[in-house]
Amino acid sequence: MTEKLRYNLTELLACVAADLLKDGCSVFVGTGLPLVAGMLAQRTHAPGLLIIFEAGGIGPQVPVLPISVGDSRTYYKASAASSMHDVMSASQAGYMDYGFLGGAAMDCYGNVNTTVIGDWSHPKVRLPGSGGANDVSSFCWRTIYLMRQQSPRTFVKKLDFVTSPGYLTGPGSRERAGLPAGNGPYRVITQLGVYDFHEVTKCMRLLVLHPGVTIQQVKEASEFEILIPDDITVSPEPTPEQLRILREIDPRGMVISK
Amino acid sequence: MTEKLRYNLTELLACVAADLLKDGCSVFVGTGLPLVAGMLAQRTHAPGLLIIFEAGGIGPQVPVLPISVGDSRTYYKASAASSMHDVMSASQAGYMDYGFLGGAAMDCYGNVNTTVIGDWSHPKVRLPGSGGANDVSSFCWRTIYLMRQQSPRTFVKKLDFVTSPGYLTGPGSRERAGLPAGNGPYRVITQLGVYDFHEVTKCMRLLVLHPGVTIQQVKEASEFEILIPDDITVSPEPTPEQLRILREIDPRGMVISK
Amino acid sequence: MSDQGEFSGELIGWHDPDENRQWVRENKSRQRSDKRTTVADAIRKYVPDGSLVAMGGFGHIRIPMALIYELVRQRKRDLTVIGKTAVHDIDILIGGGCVSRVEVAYAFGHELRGLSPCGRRAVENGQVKVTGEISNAGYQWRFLAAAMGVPFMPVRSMLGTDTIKHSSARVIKDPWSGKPICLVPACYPDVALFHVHRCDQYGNAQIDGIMIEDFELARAARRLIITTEEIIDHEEIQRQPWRTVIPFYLVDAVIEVPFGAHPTEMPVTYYFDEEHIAHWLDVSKTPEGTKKYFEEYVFGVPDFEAYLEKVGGIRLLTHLKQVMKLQPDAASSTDGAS
Amino acid sequence: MSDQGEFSGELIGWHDPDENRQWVRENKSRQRSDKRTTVADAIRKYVPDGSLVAMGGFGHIRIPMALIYELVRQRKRDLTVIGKTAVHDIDILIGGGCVSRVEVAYAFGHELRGLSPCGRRAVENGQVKVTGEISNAGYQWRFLAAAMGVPFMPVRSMLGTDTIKHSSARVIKDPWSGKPICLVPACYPDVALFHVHRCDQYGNAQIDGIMIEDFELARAARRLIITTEEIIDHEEIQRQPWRTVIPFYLVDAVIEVPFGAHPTEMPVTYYFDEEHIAHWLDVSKTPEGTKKYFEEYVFGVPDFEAYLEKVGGIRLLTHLKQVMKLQPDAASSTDGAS
Repeated sequence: MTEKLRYNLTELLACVAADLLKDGCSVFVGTGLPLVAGMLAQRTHAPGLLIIFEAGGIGPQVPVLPISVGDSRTYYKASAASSMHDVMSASQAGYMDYGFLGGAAMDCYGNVNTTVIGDWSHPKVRLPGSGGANDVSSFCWRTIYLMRQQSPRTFVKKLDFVTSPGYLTGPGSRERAGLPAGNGPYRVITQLGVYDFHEVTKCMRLLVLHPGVTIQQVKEASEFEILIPDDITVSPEPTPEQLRILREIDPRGMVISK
Repeated sequence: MTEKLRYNLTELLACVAADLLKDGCSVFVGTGLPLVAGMLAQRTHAPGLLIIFEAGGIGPQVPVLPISVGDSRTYYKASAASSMHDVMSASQAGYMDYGFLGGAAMDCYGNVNTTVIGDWSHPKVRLPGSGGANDVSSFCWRTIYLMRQQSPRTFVKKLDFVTSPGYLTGPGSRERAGLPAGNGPYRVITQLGVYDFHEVTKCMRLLVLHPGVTIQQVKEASEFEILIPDDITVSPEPTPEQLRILREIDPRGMVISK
Repeated sequence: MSDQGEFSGELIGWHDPDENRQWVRENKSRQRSDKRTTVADAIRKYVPDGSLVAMGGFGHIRIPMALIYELVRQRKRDLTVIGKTAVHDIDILIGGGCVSRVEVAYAFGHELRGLSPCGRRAVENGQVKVTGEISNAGYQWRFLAAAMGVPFMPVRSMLGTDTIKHSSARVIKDPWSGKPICLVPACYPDVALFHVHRCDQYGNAQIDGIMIEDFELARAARRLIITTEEIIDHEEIQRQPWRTVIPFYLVDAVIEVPFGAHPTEMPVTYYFDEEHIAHWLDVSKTPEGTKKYFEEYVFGVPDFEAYLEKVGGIRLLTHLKQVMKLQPDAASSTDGAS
Repeated sequence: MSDQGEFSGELIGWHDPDENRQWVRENKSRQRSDKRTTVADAIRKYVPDGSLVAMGGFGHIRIPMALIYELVRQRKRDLTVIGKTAVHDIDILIGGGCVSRVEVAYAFGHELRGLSPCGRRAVENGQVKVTGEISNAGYQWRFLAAAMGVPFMPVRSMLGTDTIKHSSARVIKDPWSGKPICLVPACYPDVALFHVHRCDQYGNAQIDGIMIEDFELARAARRLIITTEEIIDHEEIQRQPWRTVIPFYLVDAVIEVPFGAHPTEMPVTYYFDEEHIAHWLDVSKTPEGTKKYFEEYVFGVPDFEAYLEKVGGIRLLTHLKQVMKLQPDAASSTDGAS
């Protein structure tokens, strides 16, 4: 990417993610890049975005990037500082429009593994587990995934462990399992582009390429076959205004410098 | 009763009820006579009695008799002013030693009706219903009933409606129904005396007669047969000290003048 | 009890959790917007005839009386009322002819003040139908289930009684203990009416004193109308966000109504108007007296402010504040015995 | 999933509700007594080896570190830890050799700060066994069920995933909607460790900021040890009893420990000690470094006060208070990047 000098990948991903968030909607975020994206949206096109944190922060005016999901900054000048019970209940009851998650590995239905690499009882690598991720992907209307390292090892045919539900085994399987109806993975953002899921087959589909990325790169960076439609668009590059705001949000570059 | 001039029936019942409450225990009360008894116990032999109200008042220093279960006085100088969810949860979880209830009618197993007189769908008299009574008699370890009008119409063979559980249909039936194990009606206090329930048969049994009351009166005032053991004691009369405190608790005689 | 552990009470206010999620998605705004309106407009907009209505507070405590009187004034009809220790509110609504059905945990009574003449009259002569019975804990946990977006809540009371037989609960076998357990179905009122101590223009509300069932009920109701003693700046909410018990996205309408709970008590703010409550209990003994009460205090006045003037104005209201502040002593000289 | 809708996760912390009621009746005093004691005595008395332990707070927020370090100092062994976003607490306990088992909603990670070297090492080399998986909401609702004294809580997450397959949850058919629903079993920790802003000598406690899971957890735990920034007079509790989130009868021990959450954050009071957390994450990369950390900060000091002196004393603690008070600006000049 010839723009390397003007912005880095994280900044691009933050801007792409922020553009997905509509004004007047609610978004369930953790810390890190998802929150950066939410704060960016709030300071640009979505001032009415309602940001909600798992540990109880509801509608804060987040001053600068919190380090933890329970950090005081997650309810700085907030409408409410409540509880996990309250926030999870509101999510389960249908109040949460967007959920924002990361993941170590994903399959073609948007199922995600954040628990183990290898065998569960004798893991090669033990990851933190679900945390609130399973709940977010079960409850929120539209779950957005940020995975900055798309490769055949992270976009896999079969996950070692399904921590959080995507479309499980395909159309209707969420509902058959008893999960809330009519929701699920909405977008997946990686270092290469943006994906959605086919209306009927619920399989991952390329939607947008980042500047300078080729369809070939996308295909090579996945073990499963990604649907490639004819009309692919290209992500807009971060504007100087967006970049300025990102540095305001994360002055120490905890997230965006990575 | 030759003592008529020195104390009235309500004062006697309040003192009898108060004597049942051990120090250091918790008691779930409504307003009225049960609360008067609790306050009296607290100001005499049970200063450490924990008084708890359905609407959320926990451990108040009740100044004078509240009119309502939610009255601000139910959490005046309290340890906590919480919620019905909190109080009912604590009760269901086993924290409540005594529950204090009234009732329109009772059967020999201590089941109580506070819902309807006559047929449920076409009631002769519609009463308020369970309120928290069913919960109190289900959750508290020992439920004490105050019924000031024992008669063949209030101590009946068959209730028009079982609003709150006593021993239901007899030994083991509470547990079979799924109610918490090992609790149930503890004492019944009427204008004639005090009753408990037989360890094995769970049928009502005379325990104490009020001053001047005869066993014959007790028998005549019940449609079902009350077990009469050989050793019956007599309730102690209210002491001047108790009477003084009662007037302090209920200066306007809202309850004790009745 | 049927083989499915079913009982005969009518199922009131339950929705499939997915259906309710969809309703929430389409009807509850997550936009922090100014929700100030008038009592008349809020009732007109959010309480159509036939609604399932629940009131915040408990007994004679923190009852949204300005909204209650407005329901009578607008001659709302065929309401189903959630009888969760519904005392003065439901009594006024029944007297006003607004109510056709009640699900009863506690109704038709006034606690220490005795039974409700007009409520009992209505149910005994068939004007008001009781759809089913439940306990206070059972009802409040129906709200908890709705607030959580789950279809039911397990409860260990009501079992073995006629209360459960006339309820919409079910009994299943607990898979862990193997013991029978009662499940109460979620209950989503069409609308809940609250009176709070203070909230901002968006609806972020603070309540002093006991919460009663209001944390759960505010989250269970599809629509939520809030009257408040005082509308405060959003900045005050932001200063102690942990004091917010009702976040704005639950709230549909906000109206500033000082003394909006009269004649009931507003915790730590003003005490009951015992005389007015006694007056109602007296006149409501007859249909004529009831009719006259409404002519005088509802139809005879344009709004709640005029009602407050009529019942005693500033002098009375100041007194009720003093009674509350000066309790226990001042209170004991004016309480229940009147 | 078996026909009974069972899964393979071990059932941790569940009791038959009647058995737990009996335990509460016999072991939880309803007497309002002075519960002040020392950190050492409280841990000695209420946390035997092999206990099921849960910590209040979340991640690096309001973690009862004085109690955590004391568990290490007393060389507690074979603890099962409730991994409800257990981050710094469980990391220290694993590093200190106190932990043999964890039920995991979130563990072995430090959120933005990365993965936990010593936690991962322990589970990957088999020193610590994972008994089962669950989600954060699932765990917190297990506490809600216990707090309510019911055997389970219905939940609509985890369904269809390997998380539920490795959990102790079950799936039944909701009798109303006919849809499958997850039931999570009640969880009663043997003991919960909390750090709060203020409480009285009886244990009536107030917490500022978010409550996280602590309302439910305080009521679910059989024993509850509370350290507090400050012990206040009972009269202060009585002045605003609605600020009490933990009533005294839940509490077994109270210890005043200023800065008792260091190096984690005490909401609105003092901020993270980012340098110390970074130091731990660095030295815990090796068993030797881990060992040295404990020699220096736990075994090398008599108590938590001496630890506070060692990590920086008044100067540092004052700074952390300023960082919190002066946020966002001051904070942004000292946060995560260190």
